[in-house]
Amino acid sequence: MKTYDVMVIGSGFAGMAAALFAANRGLSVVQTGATGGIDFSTGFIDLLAVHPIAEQKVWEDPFAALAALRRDLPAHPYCRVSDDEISLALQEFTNFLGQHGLCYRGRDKKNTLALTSAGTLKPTYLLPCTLWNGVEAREKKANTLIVDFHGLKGLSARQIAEVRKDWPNLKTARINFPGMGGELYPEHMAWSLADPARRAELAEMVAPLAVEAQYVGFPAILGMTDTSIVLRHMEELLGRPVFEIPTLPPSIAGPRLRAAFDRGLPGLGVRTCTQKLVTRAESSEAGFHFTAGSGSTSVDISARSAILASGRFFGKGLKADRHHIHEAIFDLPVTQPENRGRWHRPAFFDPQGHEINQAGLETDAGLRPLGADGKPFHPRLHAAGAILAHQDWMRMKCGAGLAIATAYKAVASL
Amino acid sequence: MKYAYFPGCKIAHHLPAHGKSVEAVCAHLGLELHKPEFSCCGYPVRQESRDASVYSALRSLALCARLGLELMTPCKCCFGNFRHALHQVGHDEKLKLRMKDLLADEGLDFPETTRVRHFLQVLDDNRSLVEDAVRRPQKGLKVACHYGCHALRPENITHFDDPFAPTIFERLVALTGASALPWDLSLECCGYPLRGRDETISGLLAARKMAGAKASGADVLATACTYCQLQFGGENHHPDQSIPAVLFSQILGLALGLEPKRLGIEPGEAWVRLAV
Amino acid sequence: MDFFSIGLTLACVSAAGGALWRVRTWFLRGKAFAKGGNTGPGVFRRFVGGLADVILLRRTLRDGPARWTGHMLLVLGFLPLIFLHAMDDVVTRPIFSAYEPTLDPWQFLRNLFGLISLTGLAILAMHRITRLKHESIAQDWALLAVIGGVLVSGFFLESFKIMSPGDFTRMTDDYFPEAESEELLALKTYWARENGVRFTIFLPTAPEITELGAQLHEDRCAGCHAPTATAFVSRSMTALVPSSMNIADQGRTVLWYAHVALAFIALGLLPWGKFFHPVATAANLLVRGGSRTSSAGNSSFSSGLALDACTRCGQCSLHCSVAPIHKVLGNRDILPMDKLLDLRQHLDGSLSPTGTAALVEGSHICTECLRCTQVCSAGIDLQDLWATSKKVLTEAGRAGVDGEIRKSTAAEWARDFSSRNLGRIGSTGAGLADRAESFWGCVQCTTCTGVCPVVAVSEDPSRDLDLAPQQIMNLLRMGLKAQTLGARMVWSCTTCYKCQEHCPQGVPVADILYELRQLGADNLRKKEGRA
Amino acid sequence: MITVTTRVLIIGAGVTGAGLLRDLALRGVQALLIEQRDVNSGASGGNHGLLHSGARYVASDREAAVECREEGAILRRIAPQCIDDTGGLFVAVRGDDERYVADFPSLCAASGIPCRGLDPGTARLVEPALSENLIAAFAVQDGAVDPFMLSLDNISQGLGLGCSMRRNLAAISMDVSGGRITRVRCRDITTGEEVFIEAEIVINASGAWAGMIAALAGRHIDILYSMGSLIVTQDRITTQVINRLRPPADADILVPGGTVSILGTTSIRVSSPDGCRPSVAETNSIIDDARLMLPILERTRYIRAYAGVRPLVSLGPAGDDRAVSRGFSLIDHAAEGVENFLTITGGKLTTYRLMAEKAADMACAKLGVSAPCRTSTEILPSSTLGKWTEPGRGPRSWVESRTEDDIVLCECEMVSRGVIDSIIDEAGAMRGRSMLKAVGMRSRVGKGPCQGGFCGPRITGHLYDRGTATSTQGLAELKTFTERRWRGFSPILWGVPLMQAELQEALYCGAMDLEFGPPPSTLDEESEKCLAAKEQP
Repeated sequence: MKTYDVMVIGSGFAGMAAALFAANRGLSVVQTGATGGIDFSTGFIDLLAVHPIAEQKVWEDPFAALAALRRDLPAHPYCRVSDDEISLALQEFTNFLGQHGLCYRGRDKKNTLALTSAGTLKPTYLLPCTLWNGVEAREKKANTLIVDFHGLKGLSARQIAEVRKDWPNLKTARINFPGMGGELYPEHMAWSLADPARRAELAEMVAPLAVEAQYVGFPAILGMTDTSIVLRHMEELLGRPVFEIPTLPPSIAGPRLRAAFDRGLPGLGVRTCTQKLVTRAESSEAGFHFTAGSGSTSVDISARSAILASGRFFGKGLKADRHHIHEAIFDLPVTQPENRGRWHRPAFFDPQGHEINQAGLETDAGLRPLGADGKPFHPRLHAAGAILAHQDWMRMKCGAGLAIATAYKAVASL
Repeated sequence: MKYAYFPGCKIAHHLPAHGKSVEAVCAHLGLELHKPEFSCCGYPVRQESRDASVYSALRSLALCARLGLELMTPCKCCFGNFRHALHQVGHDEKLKLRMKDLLADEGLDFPETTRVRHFLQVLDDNRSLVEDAVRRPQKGLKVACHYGCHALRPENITHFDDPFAPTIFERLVALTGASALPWDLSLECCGYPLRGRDETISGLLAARKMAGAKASGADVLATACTYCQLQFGGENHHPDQSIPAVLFSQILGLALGLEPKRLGIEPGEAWVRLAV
Repeated sequence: MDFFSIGLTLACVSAAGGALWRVRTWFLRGKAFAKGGNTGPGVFRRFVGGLADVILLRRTLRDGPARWTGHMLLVLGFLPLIFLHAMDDVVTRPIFSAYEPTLDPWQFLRNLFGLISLTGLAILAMHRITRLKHESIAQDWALLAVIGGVLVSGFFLESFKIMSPGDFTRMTDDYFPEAESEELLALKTYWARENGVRFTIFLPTAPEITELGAQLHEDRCAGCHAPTATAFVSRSMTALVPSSMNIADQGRTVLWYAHVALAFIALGLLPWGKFFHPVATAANLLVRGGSRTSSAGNSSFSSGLALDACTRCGQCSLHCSVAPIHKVLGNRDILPMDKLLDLRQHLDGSLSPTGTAALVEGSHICTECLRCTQVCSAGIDLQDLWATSKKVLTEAGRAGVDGEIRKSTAAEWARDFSSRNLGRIGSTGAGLADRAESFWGCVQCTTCTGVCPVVAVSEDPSRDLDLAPQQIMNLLRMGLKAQTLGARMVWSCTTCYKCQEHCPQGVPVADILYELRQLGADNLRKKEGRA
Repeated sequence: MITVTTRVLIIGAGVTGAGLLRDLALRGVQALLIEQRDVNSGASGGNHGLLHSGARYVASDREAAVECREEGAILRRIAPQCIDDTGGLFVAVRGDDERYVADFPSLCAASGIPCRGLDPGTARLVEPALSENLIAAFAVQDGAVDPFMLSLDNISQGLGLGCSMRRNLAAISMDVSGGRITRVRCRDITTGEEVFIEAEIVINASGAWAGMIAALAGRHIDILYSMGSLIVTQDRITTQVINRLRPPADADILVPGGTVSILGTTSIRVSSPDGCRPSVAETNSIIDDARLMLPILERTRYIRAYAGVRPLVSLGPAGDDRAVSRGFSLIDHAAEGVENFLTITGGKLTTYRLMAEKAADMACAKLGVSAPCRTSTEILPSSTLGKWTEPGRGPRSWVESRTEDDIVLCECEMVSRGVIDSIIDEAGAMRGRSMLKAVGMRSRVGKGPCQGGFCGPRITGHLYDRGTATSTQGLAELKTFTERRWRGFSPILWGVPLMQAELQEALYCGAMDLEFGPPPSTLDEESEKCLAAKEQP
């Protein structure tokens, strides 16, 4: 049986990034993971925007925020990675995505406020290029038309216009999506726009409504794997800049990311075992032996080292029974509130965030998770991403950035 | 290597070329095929009756077990249903008992260990054999691979390849010297299962895939499943909106230097000019 | 009009009328398939091929030697019997002026051919009993019985004739009226000893009387009577009748009626059911011209003929690819031999609704694997019959389970199924759709619908598909199974398993949809009275 | 300042207040029902929805047992639309008090309550979820009742007969002079608008808040607040009501409610009826206990928890709250010097009609109205107000009679846009300003596994599309709605619900940054807390 250099457990941002970085470094990589991680992504690559969360202090410069965070929260996983490593990691990651049709854009050392499906503004570091014109339009408060569709439940243009009263030149229109009726689903709409004729039909419906608009915004449905082509074509057809607004997840952003990785990683020699969860793990001096999947179709995998990027509860890296939180694969000790009564706060929107969201794995400086004895569990087991303790990616706005950066660091520490 | 060859019902009348080409390729590669008289794999009746479908599959597997051979089929639907049947009896003791009774009626033992392989897996298992046997690499032929749902998904039952990023087909196409182009819809359904049930949707599914394959710039759409080929082949698609659908066994056969006639390729098939 | 004339007339009328009617149905039934004629090239080759199939029974030979031998013996024995014996007045006598049925070689040949026929028949009967018992119906046995009856009654008739003193007396009255009583006694003595006639009177054994009897026989009888010993079967069979029993005369009469009646029955039944197969099958073999494959678009006449050509040899059913499905579902119309019978009835409009439902199911379960066509000893292009009848049934609104479901809306089915106990698929107490655990993992993300290619290509999913996959899962979670069973989404699922593969929470969406279809099929079967 | 006059003012739109409105309306007495929050906001909405056969009380309170039996029969006759006549089982498991088990049949017989013994094997055949350790089982005539539909149908008939109702209207003070309440000052808690109500009779039917309302008139009622928490499972675990055959205790009843089951309850003394919410500790103790009877409760998926505060009128030294009578109290404050003021409180959902009848009898006597009570004979018409609270109605109507172009907004419970529009249109003036919450109250929205996570934003979008929500107020409403659901959601977060909650937070905070922006609507519940009490002198 082949022994791989690295087994990457997980296929969310951290897992995908770890597989990518490891493969780029010439290592033989095998990856397991389920859907549910990256598939629910908004597509934003947050780095860090809020710290301290209790004060809800929002930073424009993520690196300044990182500095403050490293000062205030020495256990935060970001303290294990340097600014340079973060930048290199993001660059390598977005380069790869760019090669596979997903272009990213942001401002140097500055967070950008991006429009969400709720009409709120979310500070993020890098965002899909298809959204960029929207950032500009909003910043300029330009005459803009946002189009939404009958039957698409994930986005209300009118809601955005109502919430964004600070953007008075925002107009909205609801139209029928060409060739489809009833309930619409973003992925289907996106696929259908692979057909240039369909785009022309769409543009024809929008053009008369957009006479006064300088920009036209659509829900994120402009293409699946060919977004830049579709966007450019729509701009040509409409004669003005066009942008997308993310819809309520699960949106098209997740499938786009997955498609890019599904296409790109095997090309780098990564052996992927998607939808196979690790059901057994043994470690020894020499490395690891895993069983993925169960029953007659399980596969045995040997690897010298492993990166645990299995995510949190939804990613199934952590599991919770009525009393405790467990790490799903190695049963590593999980830092957690003392009892379930402390997991969540009485108010959902409590600015403190919920304690359970900071539960996770403790690691050493090389992101090696610690065992029960407080020492690294295994010399070549590293952890990356949301499974790490002392971070609340949702409240700090650091999800993808933290995942990519820690994956980078974990691979570098192999 | 010896296999019990399970052609599936559709080959004999509806797609003899598939049987011809698979048998020719196997013969050429020295893969011996035994041909006991199998029954239906149970896939077509799976819509109607679970027991009938599972029993149908197990009966053929029991025949393989008696021969002590692995089963090899060139059809993804047959493959998928065999795997499904085994999965079902593996997870339902009562069903297994019922099946054992029915098999015993025909003097057959329950096929505890019979392995089911698809033609592509068999080729992949014998890569070096194939590699050494290629005489006329199909350089210049651009292929869009169509995976076929029932082998690919659900992976935890079929265990064919990664269900999201499979590579087996592209790897094998590469062996023939042709180039496999990436395209978006390679894992999507051909729509055949809805033939005779919902012709509109069946047609739309096939047309969408064909359009995608054509847009990818490929010369041919390669299939490795009788049903998929039936759906894409023939005169189902307007030449302006489609590319020829070709059986992978025929592409491989040409690469091995076999005569088109032996592979069931009709003299009029234009794509052959692109090949060779 | 005596018994014989009436019987013969009736039999001939039945045979001729029936045959005409049968041939007429070839045209009429064929028309139900309404297709253009198709006589390909190579007429001569086809003729030769067809003739070879008919004469040499080449197709039958492929199933193994037993049936072929049986058929060959029966045909080789029975045809001469018909021509040389049954039709001696119109065939044998005009050709051979010296013909007398009691002379050799005729007497010997009759026995020989009879024996050959009977051997063939026995082989066929054994074959049916050992291999086809379950597939056989009444007319299969009837044909064997009638032919066997004709042959056996013939032998017995001859055997009783040999023993009959009445016949002897009738002959001497007619051909030796001047005989002295002593002469008559001598002749009796001779016939009793040499030819097996059983007299009840005492017969002397003195050599001079025997001598006289032999002399008289030579002068008066031998011209028309060969020794009965050459009727080697019938003569031997006299041993079956104990000499103490004095029934030869009565038995001879009874057997004459029996034999003639059975022969007339056989003749009269000739165009009916399986009795016609020697004609229809032969005709079909000629029309098929030796082909073993199927050619779509046979002429309507050949389709009609093909429907009639079945010999019910059972080969198709024994080799049928979906026989295991028949074993589980129990519907005989899944197997070709019975399906053909019901198809004929259906085309004649005489099939019951339940029978039609069974035929429809059988028709749609057929996988068109060609095997029945390849093994058919009657050379029937079954493949084409199945394909065409499936199409015809579908066009007539009988498109199987799927078609029945599509006849009513999801709402109508919801109302219909709500009032029924739908039952469950699966033997662990509950099917996937019934198990609450199946849906525990669902987090309402709608990924299953998002990846569904059927929803994707549907113009208006809520109109055309009724429910999206995740909506079906939610209905089942709430225990509303009846509301899902008629939904187009369930029936237009293309079974690509993307939903199930993409579900982040392991909900077996596609398996559940499969289960719902199985459950729908099950309930329709119940509804059609075929549980 | 608006002044409204009415013959009878009923304070509190729980099931008793709703029953009173109907009762008075049927007698031809014009009445106004006011409610500080929304229908069934108190114990009427925070209970099992159990239609008691009475068997539960045979040992402790025979009078209550008989009342339950009689009222159960009446409700089955007059309001079948609100009742799922499931039947019930009383079951004991190994370790339970066998003397109690042995006495049970004769106690039932003494109260005239039909009860049939089953052997444990048969009981497990009927209800496979029951424990293998079953030692005894008795079948009784328990049922399930939809308290929301019941209240809304009562109100609907009252409104149809000329009575009226205001939601979000809290009584904040009362003018008492000459031994009479002359007027009641009320405030619309969503708009702040004040309303004076002049009534001949004021009936305090405010349940757990009865003491506070009485205090507005300077009267004192000694009320104990007993909070009971319940948890809702995702599936209907049993077809029948399952009671633990033992002296009443925590976690001993499982009631099927349409497509789900409701497990409870606890009994915790609290100091105020406001701000009650179920806790993690209670959920744990409920499951720890009830799983002995139904082992699947350890593994099954839960939807949410909720709590209600039972008003227990103190009749002496109280030990266990359950020892305090669950029978109701009707107090004529005339004895204390306020002529036109009645309080009706305590009691059970099953006996709500009887409570209303007794209170209405007393009010009518004071008003000199001689019309007899007709509520036990008149059929309760099924209204459209309550129909969408019925589990399974949404999906059934979607399959059987949806209109073209309609779409599903709440996936879990299949509530369509058309249904939501009809609810909004019907809610009319009753709705106050928090439309999302009003929709939630009148339908299954937010009650499924996602607990509003997906349907909340979708319906919010639709409210914006309709123009019902403007500026950031829709987001504030969404946050209010979310917080309201969170109360019940947060105690059951482990296993899959925890994943669901994580997904919700990823959506709300990770993707939409909703922790920023407008705070949960200040015009709603959190601020209502003890409004009445605060205004006390």
